[in-house]
Amino acid sequence: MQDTKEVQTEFKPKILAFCCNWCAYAGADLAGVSRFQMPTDVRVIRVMCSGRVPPELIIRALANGLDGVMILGCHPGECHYSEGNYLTRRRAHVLKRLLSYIGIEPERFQLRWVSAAEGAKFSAVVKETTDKITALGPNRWVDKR
Amino acid sequence: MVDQTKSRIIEKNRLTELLDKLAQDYHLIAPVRDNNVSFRRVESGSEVTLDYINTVLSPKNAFFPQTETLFRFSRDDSRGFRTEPGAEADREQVIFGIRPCDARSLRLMDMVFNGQYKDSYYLDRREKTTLIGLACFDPAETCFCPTFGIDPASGEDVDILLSDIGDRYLVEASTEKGAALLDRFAEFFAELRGDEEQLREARKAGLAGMKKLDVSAIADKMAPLYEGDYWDSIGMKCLGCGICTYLCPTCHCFDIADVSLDEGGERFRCWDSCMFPEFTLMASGENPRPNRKARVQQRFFHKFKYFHDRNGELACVGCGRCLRYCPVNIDITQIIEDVTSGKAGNE
Amino acid sequence: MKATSEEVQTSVKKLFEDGSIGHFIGYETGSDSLHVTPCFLKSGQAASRLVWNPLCANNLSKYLLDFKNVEGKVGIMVKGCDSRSVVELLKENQIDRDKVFIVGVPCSGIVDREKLLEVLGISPGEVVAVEDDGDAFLVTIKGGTQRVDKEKVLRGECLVCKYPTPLVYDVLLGEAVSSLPWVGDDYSLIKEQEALSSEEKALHWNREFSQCIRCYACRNICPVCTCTECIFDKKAPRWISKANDVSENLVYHLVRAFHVAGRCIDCGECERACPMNIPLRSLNKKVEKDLLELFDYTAGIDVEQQPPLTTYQLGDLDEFL
Amino acid sequence: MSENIYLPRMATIQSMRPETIDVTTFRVTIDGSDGTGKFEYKSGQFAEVSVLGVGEAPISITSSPTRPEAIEFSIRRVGELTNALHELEPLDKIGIRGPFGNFFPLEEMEGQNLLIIGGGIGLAPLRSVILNVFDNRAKYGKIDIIYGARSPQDLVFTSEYKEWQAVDNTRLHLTVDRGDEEWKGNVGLVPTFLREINPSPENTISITCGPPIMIKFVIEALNELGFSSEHIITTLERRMKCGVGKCGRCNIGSKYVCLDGPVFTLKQLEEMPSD
Amino acid sequence: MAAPRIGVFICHCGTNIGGIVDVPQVVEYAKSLPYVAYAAANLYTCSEEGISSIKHAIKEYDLNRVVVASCTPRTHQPLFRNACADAGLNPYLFEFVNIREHCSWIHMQNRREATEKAKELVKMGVAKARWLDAQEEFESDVYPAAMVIGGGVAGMSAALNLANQGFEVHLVEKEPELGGRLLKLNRIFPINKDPSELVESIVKAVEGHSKIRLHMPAVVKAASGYIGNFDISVDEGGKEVSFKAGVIIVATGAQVLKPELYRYGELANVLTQLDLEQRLKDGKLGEFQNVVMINCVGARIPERPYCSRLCCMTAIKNAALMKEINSEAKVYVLYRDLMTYGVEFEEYYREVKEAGVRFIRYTPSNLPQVIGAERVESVRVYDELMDMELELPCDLLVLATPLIPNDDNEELSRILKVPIGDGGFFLEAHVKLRPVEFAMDGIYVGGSCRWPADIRESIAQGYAAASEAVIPLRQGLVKVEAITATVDPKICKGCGTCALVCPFDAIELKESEIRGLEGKIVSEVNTALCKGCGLCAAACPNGAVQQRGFTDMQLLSMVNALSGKR
Repeated sequence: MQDTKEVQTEFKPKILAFCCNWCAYAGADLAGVSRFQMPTDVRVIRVMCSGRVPPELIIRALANGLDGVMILGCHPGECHYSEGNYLTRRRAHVLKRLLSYIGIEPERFQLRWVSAAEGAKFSAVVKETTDKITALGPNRWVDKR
Repeated sequence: MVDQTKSRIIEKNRLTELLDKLAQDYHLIAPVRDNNVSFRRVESGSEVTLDYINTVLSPKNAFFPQTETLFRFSRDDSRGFRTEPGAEADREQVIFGIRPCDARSLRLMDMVFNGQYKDSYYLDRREKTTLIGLACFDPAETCFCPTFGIDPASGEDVDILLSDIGDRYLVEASTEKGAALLDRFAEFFAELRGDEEQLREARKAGLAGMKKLDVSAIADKMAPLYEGDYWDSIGMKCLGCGICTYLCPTCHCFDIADVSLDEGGERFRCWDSCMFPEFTLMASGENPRPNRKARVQQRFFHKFKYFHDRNGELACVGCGRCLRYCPVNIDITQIIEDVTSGKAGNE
Repeated sequence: MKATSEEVQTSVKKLFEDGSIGHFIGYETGSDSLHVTPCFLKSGQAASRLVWNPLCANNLSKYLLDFKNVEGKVGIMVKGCDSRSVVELLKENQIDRDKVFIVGVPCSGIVDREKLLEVLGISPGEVVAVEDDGDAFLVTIKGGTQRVDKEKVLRGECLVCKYPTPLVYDVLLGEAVSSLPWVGDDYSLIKEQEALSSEEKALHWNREFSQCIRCYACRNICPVCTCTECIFDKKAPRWISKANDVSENLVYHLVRAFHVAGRCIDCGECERACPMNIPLRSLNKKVEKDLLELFDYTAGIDVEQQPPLTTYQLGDLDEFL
Repeated sequence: MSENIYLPRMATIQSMRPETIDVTTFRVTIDGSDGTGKFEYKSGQFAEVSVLGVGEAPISITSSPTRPEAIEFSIRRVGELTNALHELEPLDKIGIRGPFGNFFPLEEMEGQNLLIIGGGIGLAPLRSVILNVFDNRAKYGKIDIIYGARSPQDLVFTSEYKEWQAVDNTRLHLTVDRGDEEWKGNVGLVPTFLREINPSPENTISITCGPPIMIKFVIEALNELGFSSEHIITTLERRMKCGVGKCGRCNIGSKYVCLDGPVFTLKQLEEMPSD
Repeated sequence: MAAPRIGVFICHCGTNIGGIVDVPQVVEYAKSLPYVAYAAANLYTCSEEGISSIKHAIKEYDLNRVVVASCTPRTHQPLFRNACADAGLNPYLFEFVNIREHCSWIHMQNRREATEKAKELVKMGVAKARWLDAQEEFESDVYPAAMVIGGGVAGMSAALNLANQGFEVHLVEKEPELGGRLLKLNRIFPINKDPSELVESIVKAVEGHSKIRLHMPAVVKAASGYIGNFDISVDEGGKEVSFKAGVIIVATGAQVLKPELYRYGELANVLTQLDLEQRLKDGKLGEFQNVVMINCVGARIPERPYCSRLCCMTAIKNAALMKEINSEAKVYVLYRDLMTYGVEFEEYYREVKEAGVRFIRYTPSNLPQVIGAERVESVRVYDELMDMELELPCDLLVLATPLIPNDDNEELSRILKVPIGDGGFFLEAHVKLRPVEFAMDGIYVGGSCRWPADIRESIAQGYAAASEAVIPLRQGLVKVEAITATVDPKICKGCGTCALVCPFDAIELKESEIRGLEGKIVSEVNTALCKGCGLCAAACPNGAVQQRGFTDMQLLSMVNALSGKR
């Protein structure tokens, strides 16, 4: 456990975003093309579908000490593989509640829908999440090994 | 017999104070009640509980921690590494409240960690530790330490033994180290009043019915059981979890693994269990102990034969933890009886 | 009427005799009068060893996995909760219904040994027998019999049990029990936890997880943990370090809770097995509660029901923030 | 604190010679010019080789103490650590602990004929013996080396065969389970080949190493040929971690393979449980 | 497999990246990463010079993995993969890191942090690259024939289109006659023509086409396989007929709802619009004076919330016809909302209104009421616009009811493994991007089985489906996705979770035939059906199922790299 108070002023979170190749990743590209400026704290991992992200990976990321994890997928009804995001949605709800149950704030794990056309939304999500997690301070569950 | 010269008493109401003091000067490890009673590092006497029969985990953690750094390394600019050993035990430690059975187990562990190759981590901690034992007068149903020649009221394997004799503890030092500690904290101890011996004997009445099995020939009787189907039903029942081995004060198996970070890392060891399939699984995929039966068999053979063959002692102190906490109630005393009575061979 | 040990013995004997089964998994008296232990029979001769009493906590269904390749049918004794894990095993093709003969026993609660000893203020050796007597247990101790209210000494899962009678069986011994009078709000303890602040929750679970010694008893005893090779034992990729520290233990327990999500039937075996008394059911109950609230799903009820995380509805909750 | 038995010495990979598609011979020198660089071992011993950050594994030493310029390990990729080793390059650093375990009783074998039987990567520890006795050629009688692998591509140390065959009173018999168009040698399993060669047990000590199944049938064949169990020597493989008899996993009965082995006579093995 | 030797190429992209990110610093950093054998910067990696520098370095430094850190894989991945392939490296040993769109362009004000982020992204890319495996892109032959299910106007249009392009077509129609719903219509809007002209010409063309094989009356009983290779079996008049097809077009149409409202089926002078057309067509309508039509009967209600779109126009068309037959007749159309989309339809509506048809708006909370005992005598309606209740004399009540899914849609969906949406109509892969395809490759959809469509739309969709379907037929080969799922049968426990989540039914539980595992029930991936979404890999509890190119190992390595672990 880390004392969150001490380091708050200097704190820059490290946030991971799994982006679906067909929507959010393209949305992030569009945000880039549009030169929307945003905080530098989010790192993107491209997956073919938001449904590829297993809960183990999110739990591992948080236990590794990352301050937040996002899954960004296609809006309901728009999954390239028809239903991946619906399964993601179910899994994410259960996981989010479980994480929150052991004291990982809900803000630290988010599922958001960002289409290929929503560069502005991508940028807004990045900003909003960064702000929220910065306000929360560092992840309490920090791995040392 | 109480040795008048090396013995003292401490009033019960002064014990917390003594512990506070000990905690200032030493790493004090003592039983603490949380979800369970276990030995833990304590900062003050008030954290300590003495209301327990035996802890869930034995104090082996204090000498052989579940996870322990063997060395750290850092990467240098080229392809090299710099290594530095893991931390030495940084301070003298006192284990307070250790039971005679657990104290005996350390003697058995010493046989493993000493020898041709000396395990400096274990031995260093051992050397820097003073054991303050607590005599057992109210054993649990699962206790059978007399089987292994352990007197639950004796201080044979500790530096100092405390015996609860009502309003006070009888405090006996059985080693130089123990005597030195008594001297150092002399202010807490008083001279004997004279009735201590009598009071202690009265308390020993509770030990009368303790289970004591005859294990004098067990190692020999184990040998023919290597083949045969005695272990089938035990292996069947066993879930292959690590409870019995992790809670056992004499089990010492460990694994070694690395942590790798950008800047360097460490090699650590951690408890491992012969009940786990991976324990003997080779990289090639072969496993000399491929099933639960083989693993159960190894555990009991190790305790009652292999360890004996190597070290002349049985690797069990009769603490009863494996029996008490086994979720499927595999009963080590029953196995001893089956083996020694010859029943095991005839099934 | 509750089934008796004698009834179990007679009926198992008969099953062996008429060739219905070639093996039987049941309970026999364990190391003392407060313990039972799993018992494996190959013939009816030893059926007299079998017992059925309020100490029969073990969920034996996991042992069915060890009998996949034996000749003939395997008979097994199941309580209500155990039958639900049988349903889960069937659902995931882990056992063949045609090779299993299920002897169901309605159950009106299993004794929590530690609670019983504490309530009576006695040591285990003093107990001679424990019998079911409606809303209480009759505890025979040396020198007399005591009646103890069930609510004081039941196992946690029995206090919230909704399925006391097996849901799947070939034969049912004793009368079905439709509901247990003491069962109220299943999730009151979970709700208390949920109401805590993140900081309090983290503190609480940090303390709990730091106690874990990773003996894997909770996993190994879990009737729905059936993987050929568990991801925690895998080396590549290595999901979890063997080093025992809080964050690794966190990964272990959360992933485990997630892996049994929608499959856990709250038999309580994980918590019973845990030597460190970590409140593991709390995690599983939390997931169970969410699956019920979000997707109206209860595990272990119906073999045909699709697991909740393998399906979806267009109208599932979509709000995340 | 006394010496840390778990702390490896750093060593440098001088070269890596591919033997087969998955076996490489690593030539290694121990770092340090102040005399710590010395590494004294005997044929049959093993070392704990580590890649820092990945782990450690027991590897038999394949070089001979008679050639002290470098230590050699022939390593097959089978697991995490051996994979990591294969991904290193010359001049990379590895860790070495040891040498550990017992060794072949070369002194006792003096004056005798030697029958060396290897299968697959099992030739690695035997090569240490082979080079050792070559360097002390006068002390031993006739040397027969029988070596087999699954296919011609799986034979190790092929570049040295010519040299071996040129040694006095020495014969190298090669066999493969499956030949190919270019293979002119024997095709067949090692135990069968051994029976065909039909070596005399007289004044001969046999040492063998290879896959467990091969060892089993080789021992059967040697028994048939009249070798006594004191004269059949083999080396065993077990999962090991510490290498120093503490971690508890490599025991067969009351023997620890890392301390009391890995070299055992058949007689010793017969006294152990069939674990 | 040789030890990983990773080459890392960091792109300046002119000043796009280089102007913000300190590229030389990132290059130096890349060199320090594990398994990186070479790292360099390019001004433009995608330029000819950049590409040749990659090829050159692969050979010169014996690289077996390549990481390019530049722009987005969505545009440039094929280019760099080809460069690898040209240099003899499997193209799947390439990993893309996006430091332009995801870094330099969005952090223009913060060069230091942008550089740090670029380093971390490169580190993650390298961590993944270390675990990349070569993949093969399988190709499979396409059998040059199509099956079209449904002999209505959509199906016939599709069949003709494909046949005219020279492909064999099996047209499967469940009725004994081609033409579908069109056969029952009297006139078609907005041109007021008898549809039989149109139908006859199409039917004639279909029946006479040498490339079209008619199966009639016939229903599909079974279909297995995947794009290029479907094995189909149909029940043709009680006889089983089997054939192969490379593609399938579903154009099974829809049916008209027969309502249980307004005493339909009870009173003789209550008809549906379709009944009316049938009578007009057969000349059996008889005399009428007061016609009331009610729209949205059984549509846009809770159990059937959708608008069928065609019924308004049908009502308007038939109202006009009533007026045409009997100019004295009073014709009322009671509607909720009018769906007269498009210029022509709006115009048509206006004309009909001018011709004297009266349109009265009602609300669902206040439905029209039928008055009369033996027959309808009048209809009482609350006119919402005039805020008054009217009683309209009526000797003919005509109900406009929606198109509803065919009863056998579910059966067909099961056989073809294609999805059905909420209302019971077939569900296309993507409403905008892939409107006439199913998510499953090689199966296409058009006409009213997908959603109520009028004749023009049906024909257009039939053609659209055919033009999608002809692509694989023409190519003769289909590339099977390389990023597919794999199963390790040793650790698979056969629980079937992966099969349950697979949207493409690409996973089946089967008895293993692998040596040592014979008879074990394990999951098996049909690579031809797998689309590489990875849902199965995420659902598998113990990692027995993996997704090529996105394995647990690769993803976890990226997460660990970001966390400072190696």
